[in-house]
Amino acid sequence: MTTVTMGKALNLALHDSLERDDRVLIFGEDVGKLGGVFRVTDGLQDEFGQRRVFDTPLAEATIAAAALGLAMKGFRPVAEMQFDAFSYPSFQQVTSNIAKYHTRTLGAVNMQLVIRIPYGGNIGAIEQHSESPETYYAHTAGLKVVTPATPADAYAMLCAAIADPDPVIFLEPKARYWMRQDVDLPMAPAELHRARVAREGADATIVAYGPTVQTALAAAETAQGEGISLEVIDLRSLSPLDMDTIAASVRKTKRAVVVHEAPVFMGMGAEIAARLMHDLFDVLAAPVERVGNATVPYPPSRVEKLFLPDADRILEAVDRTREY
Amino acid sequence: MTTVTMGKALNLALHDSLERDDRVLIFGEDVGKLGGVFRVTDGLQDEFGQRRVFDTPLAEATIAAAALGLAMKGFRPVAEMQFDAFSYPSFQQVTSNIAKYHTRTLGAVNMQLVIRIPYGGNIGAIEQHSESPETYYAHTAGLKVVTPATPADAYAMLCAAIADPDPVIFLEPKARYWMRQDVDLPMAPAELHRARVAREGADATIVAYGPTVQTALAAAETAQGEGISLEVIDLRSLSPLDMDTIAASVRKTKRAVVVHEAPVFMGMGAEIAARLMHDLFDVLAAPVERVGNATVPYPPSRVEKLFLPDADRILEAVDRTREY
Amino acid sequence: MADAIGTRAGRETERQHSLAAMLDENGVLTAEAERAAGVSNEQLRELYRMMVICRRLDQEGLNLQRQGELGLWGPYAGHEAAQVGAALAMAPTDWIFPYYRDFAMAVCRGIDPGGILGVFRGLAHGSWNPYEHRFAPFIIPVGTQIPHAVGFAMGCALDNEETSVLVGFGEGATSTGDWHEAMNFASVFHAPVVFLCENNQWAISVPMRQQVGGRIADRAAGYGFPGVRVDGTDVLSVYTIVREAANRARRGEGPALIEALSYRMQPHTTSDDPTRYRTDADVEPWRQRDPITRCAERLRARDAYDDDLARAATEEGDERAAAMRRAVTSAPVPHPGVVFDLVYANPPEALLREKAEFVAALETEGDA
Amino acid sequence: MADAIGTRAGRETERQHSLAAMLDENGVLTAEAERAAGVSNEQLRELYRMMVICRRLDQEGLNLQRQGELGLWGPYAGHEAAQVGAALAMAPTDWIFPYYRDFAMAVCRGIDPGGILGVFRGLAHGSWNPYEHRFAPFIIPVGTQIPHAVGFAMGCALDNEETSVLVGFGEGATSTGDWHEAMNFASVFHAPVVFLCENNQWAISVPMRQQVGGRIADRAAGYGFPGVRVDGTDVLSVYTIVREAANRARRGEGPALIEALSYRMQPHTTSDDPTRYRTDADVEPWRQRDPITRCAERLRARDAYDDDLARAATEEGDERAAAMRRAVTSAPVPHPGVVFDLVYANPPEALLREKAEFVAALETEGDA
Ligand SMILES: Cc1ncc(C[n+]2csc(CCOP(=O)(O)OP(=O)(O)O)c2C)c(N)n1
Ligand SMILES: Cc1ncc(C[n+]2csc(CCOP(=O)(O)OP(=O)(O)O)c2C)c(N)n1
Ligand SMILES: [Mg+2]
Ligand SMILES: [Mg+2]
Repeated sequence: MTTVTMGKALNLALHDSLERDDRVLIFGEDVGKLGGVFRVTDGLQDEFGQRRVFDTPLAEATIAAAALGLAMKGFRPVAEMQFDAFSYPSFQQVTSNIAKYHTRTLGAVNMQLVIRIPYGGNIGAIEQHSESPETYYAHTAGLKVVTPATPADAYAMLCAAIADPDPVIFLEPKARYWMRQDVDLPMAPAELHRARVAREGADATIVAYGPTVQTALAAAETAQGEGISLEVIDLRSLSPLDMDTIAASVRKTKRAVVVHEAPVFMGMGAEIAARLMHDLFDVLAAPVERVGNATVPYPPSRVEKLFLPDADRILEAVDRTREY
Repeated sequence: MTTVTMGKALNLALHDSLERDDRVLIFGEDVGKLGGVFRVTDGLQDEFGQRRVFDTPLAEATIAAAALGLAMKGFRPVAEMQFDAFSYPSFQQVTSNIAKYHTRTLGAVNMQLVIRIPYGGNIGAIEQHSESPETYYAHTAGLKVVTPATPADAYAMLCAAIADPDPVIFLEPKARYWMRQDVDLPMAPAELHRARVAREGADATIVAYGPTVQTALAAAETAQGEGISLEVIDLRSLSPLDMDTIAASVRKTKRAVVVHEAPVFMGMGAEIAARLMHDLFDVLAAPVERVGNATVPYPPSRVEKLFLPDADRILEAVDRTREY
Repeated sequence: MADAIGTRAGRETERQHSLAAMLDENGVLTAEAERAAGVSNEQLRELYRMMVICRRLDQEGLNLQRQGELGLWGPYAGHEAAQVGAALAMAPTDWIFPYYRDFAMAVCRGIDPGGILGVFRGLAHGSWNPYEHRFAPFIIPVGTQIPHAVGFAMGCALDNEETSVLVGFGEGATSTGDWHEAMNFASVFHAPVVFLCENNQWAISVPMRQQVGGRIADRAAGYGFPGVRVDGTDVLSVYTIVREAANRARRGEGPALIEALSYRMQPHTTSDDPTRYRTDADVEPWRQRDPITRCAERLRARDAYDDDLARAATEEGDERAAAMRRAVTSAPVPHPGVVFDLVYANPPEALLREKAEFVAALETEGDA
Repeated sequence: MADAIGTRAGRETERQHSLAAMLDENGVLTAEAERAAGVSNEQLRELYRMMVICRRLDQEGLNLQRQGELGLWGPYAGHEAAQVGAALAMAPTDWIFPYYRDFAMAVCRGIDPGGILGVFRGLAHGSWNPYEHRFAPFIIPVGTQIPHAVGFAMGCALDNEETSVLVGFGEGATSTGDWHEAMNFASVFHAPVVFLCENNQWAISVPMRQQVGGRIADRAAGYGFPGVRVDGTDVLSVYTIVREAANRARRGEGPALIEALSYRMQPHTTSDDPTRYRTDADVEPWRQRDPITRCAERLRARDAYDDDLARAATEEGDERAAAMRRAVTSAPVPHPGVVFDLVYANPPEALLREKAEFVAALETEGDA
């Protein structure tokens, strides 16, 4: 048992994957000597050399495209996009090629690659460093989109993503890089698309993922003090969604709140709410509530907290479902 | 009263806008001599000259970025992306700059520009020519996203989009370019974000937009023969949504089906269904149904019809809401 | 290649000249370079033969489209020398990353043309196994295959293979950001790539001068590797210069850019109407530079041309065209369920369920 | 400019030389070019003065960040000659499209530095009105401002204005697709753009040789316009060459690329730790080439330096730094409702309602 931060857990997952499989490569901007702006690749170039861990020119489209070419050559590239908004230059390569190459080659070529993207806000950053781009990727068929909420999952899911033969968009909740947890490493790779009941409860279900899981748990803790028992689901996988696990919870609690940092409009909450209200139309005691950003560009950092989901906003939404 | 196709209506809207406002510019790939691969810009370069209607190099990111720069200089650029999937190279420029420039300049600079994108399938095309990218744009705060379903709206909405001081993603349902309608031109510009009741009915509401409005109307016609009265809403605006108009209809019919070509997963239907079931939780007699593509890359054209919404699939969804 | 991918030890100035010096001011192989290259009469006859066959297949593609058997056809007439010359110049162990118009390259790589036409018939989004032919799929989003080739070539270098990678694209593609990023990556990682620009002077209706600032071949120098403009209607020149560029790359001497100047003799695709933007007089000079005629002249000059060669090639072209027609017109429409099967190597349960529902719904409709 | 935007009548070969010929092999203005340029002592003293002031403001930015008053600071020490030289070389009627590090340019354009710091304090995403200062906003996504400048310059040409447009970017930005697309557009449309690459040899931790294949200035030739590498630590050279490039552009002679070679003396930003990737010995040689010292030497050589100049500049720097500190530390946090107000010029009803609900909820919370 050791205590690791999420950043360190990701670092160890990369390390162990490099060690386990000599086809694994890591590249991106500043992942070499610097070890990444968040130090997630710290020490890896030193240990595995510049042929397996290397910096690239500043060109995200070609970082993604090179991952495609290297995957085709039988490598297992793990490419880093430095921040959420800086994955957008690769959008065409990801959407039109990476997501479609397996289809286009009638299954002959696997896109066994991972694109790691630190995402989300709440770190007091300047513009373009706090976006939540999951809708863009989740809506793109042919990708798998996952995001861990804990150090243990960060490790197990990243190992699983690297071992998976399909292209995985691996969203890392950057505000949680410093979150700590006691873990027994190495762990077995996770099942990639299985949601997790992060806390059991009876009165309502909070569906969260990535950075908002901890927020949801804090809200549940507060609620507990008020005699309200909240179940918290950590989605882990955004595409596909594990609707079975979510629905099982909501079948029990009859109330649900979906929480994310992305704007509510066309966010993951839309899909989850639509599915829940469709599939559990007669079960639900109240409409599914959604908590997320307003329909605005990510706000300046001095006011960001007012736009981000916090325990209060989550509990207000819970109240709305309970008082319905 | 003249009969025009949607393609011609768009052409006339561009023509009249060029004539009305000498700051309007039209550019993109093949919009000049060729008049666009769909002939939407036919004859405009001849009439208005190469300084106002011009071809660009093959570079969509910079087509969008040049539109930004020209808008800042006080022009009203109308840029064309040749096909849906070929708008993806401009994704960073649209998402990180065009959608955010007004904010970034504290309101000093207007992004009065239009990006025209022919979209949707059902034309027997090869890969990348049949995509429905509306989710990507609609989720991006700072843009306005609209799509006409008729020649009259095509004219009135494009004029309105060009006159609007904000960036408008103008999605043109390419399978409907050849659809005809009698119209009285010129018409007044439309109110950009107001949905339209395309057909009145009592038993269920079909919410459609762009290419699926005609399909929905055909379904309603068939249903009529079976004694079922369907109301059809033509959204026109995807961001923002005119929830008032949709909700007013569903309040009456108590049943709704949302129809689009994009995959159901994280499609516009998710947002609409989530909103309807939230806002009309006690009104709805059945869960909102969604009809759209499966969670697959757009299929090869010989099988595309099986994946596209057609009257049968819409009516089956209506049946599900009626038999619930 | 001790530390990083690729080395850039031997910088390129003199080697640049080794490619450039092979060509005269018209981009045609100099007599001296021709001698040094030692392309045999047999090889030149083979180039001729493949060009004749490929032209015939192009014609058949056009016919099939006009007869409604294909949704679309993108004719490559005018590109035969560039495509056949380049494809045959690459070693069988080399890889080719084509663009959508590189049909003749695919044929040279032994890919079944009837199968390819399935893509233009709308049966599937691809037809061949890239690993079998060392030939990547056709890519439609312009320019995006260029960095794929660079990534793949980086992998070849990492594996210490003596493999070079050819990537084909039009002059329109050089306007894309992806082209530039790929050129720069290739230089920085010293990747064994041959960039082949098939400059046919048109991107649909946009002529070269509205597309390209400066001269494409000149741009390579800015990336620190050689670039040449070759006469793209002379198959011997294309073949020889691409072979040399591929040899260089295979020897670890880094990338090169070859701009093969030719002309698009036909519409962009069957959906296009070139009368709107060019005249027959624009095209006419290029009819005089027909790649097949020019190759025949070269053969005659070597006394290596005979009517049998032409006759046999024509016959083989007819036969292959007929076989292609048979193959594509008799190809079954795949079951739509296949669309689901091809998305992932390891499909998630949710998609398997979606497929099951989709297929069940289809069958219900079929029954009804 | 009869027909299309821009003309490319006079092609550039001899004019290319007119820029290149101004510089010696080290990128320093030749004695002859210096004479021809006729930059007065007064002008050179003004360049000196602004560099001293801007360096002081940079230091204050760093201090403010360390004291927790700013979320982030991106120091530009080492860039003073490039930024001040370029900004003052542009006519007041010209436009500047900066990148995030071009703070000194903003100061030269008269923009309130305290206001700008609001961005780094997280108060807002911008601070000045671009039209007031002919100065576009700082852009964070690397390279994306480059085609904005080209689009704007196309507009200047369309309006038949005699305006040139400067765009600033780092050498890392030259790796982006946007850089290339913009270079090509500028050439094709003959746009009056001066591309200024502030090559500080690092993109965060990535050194130039892992970033750039070839030489940046050399790339301009491939687009058919002039490119030069200037000594980016010599403000007189930068000023003179940028002024000439801007004059050319304003005269309708098209774009030019200027690579100003200098060095990033400080961390990339205050979040960076350069000890992980470079040593003090790497930086040392560039301390010897300090832009301010070099300018002082030039002034001395002209007998135009005096201690009063330095003293007055230092004092003014201190005053402006203090004012900047006061301004930013006393700036109020804007009401969050403003976030909604800035999204659109013509906000749709749906957003107005959302704002009303948001504000109401805030007030309820405030009450509770
Ligand atoms: C990114 C992108 N934008 C636009 C298109 C539409 N399009 C298809 S081919 C073409 C012209 C390409 O010209 P070029 O690269 O010269 O190749 P050619 O077709 O002439 O062989 C265009 C604009 C596309 N396929 N991809
Ligand atoms: C598209 C994009 N990718 C990545 C980043 C993160 N990033 C910010 S600055 C920078 C390095 C830029 O280097 P350069 O262009 O040389 O400018 P410098 O910072 O050295 O002045 C990087 C990678 C970004 N801002 N935008
Ligand atoms: Mg071409
Ligand atoms: Mg730099």
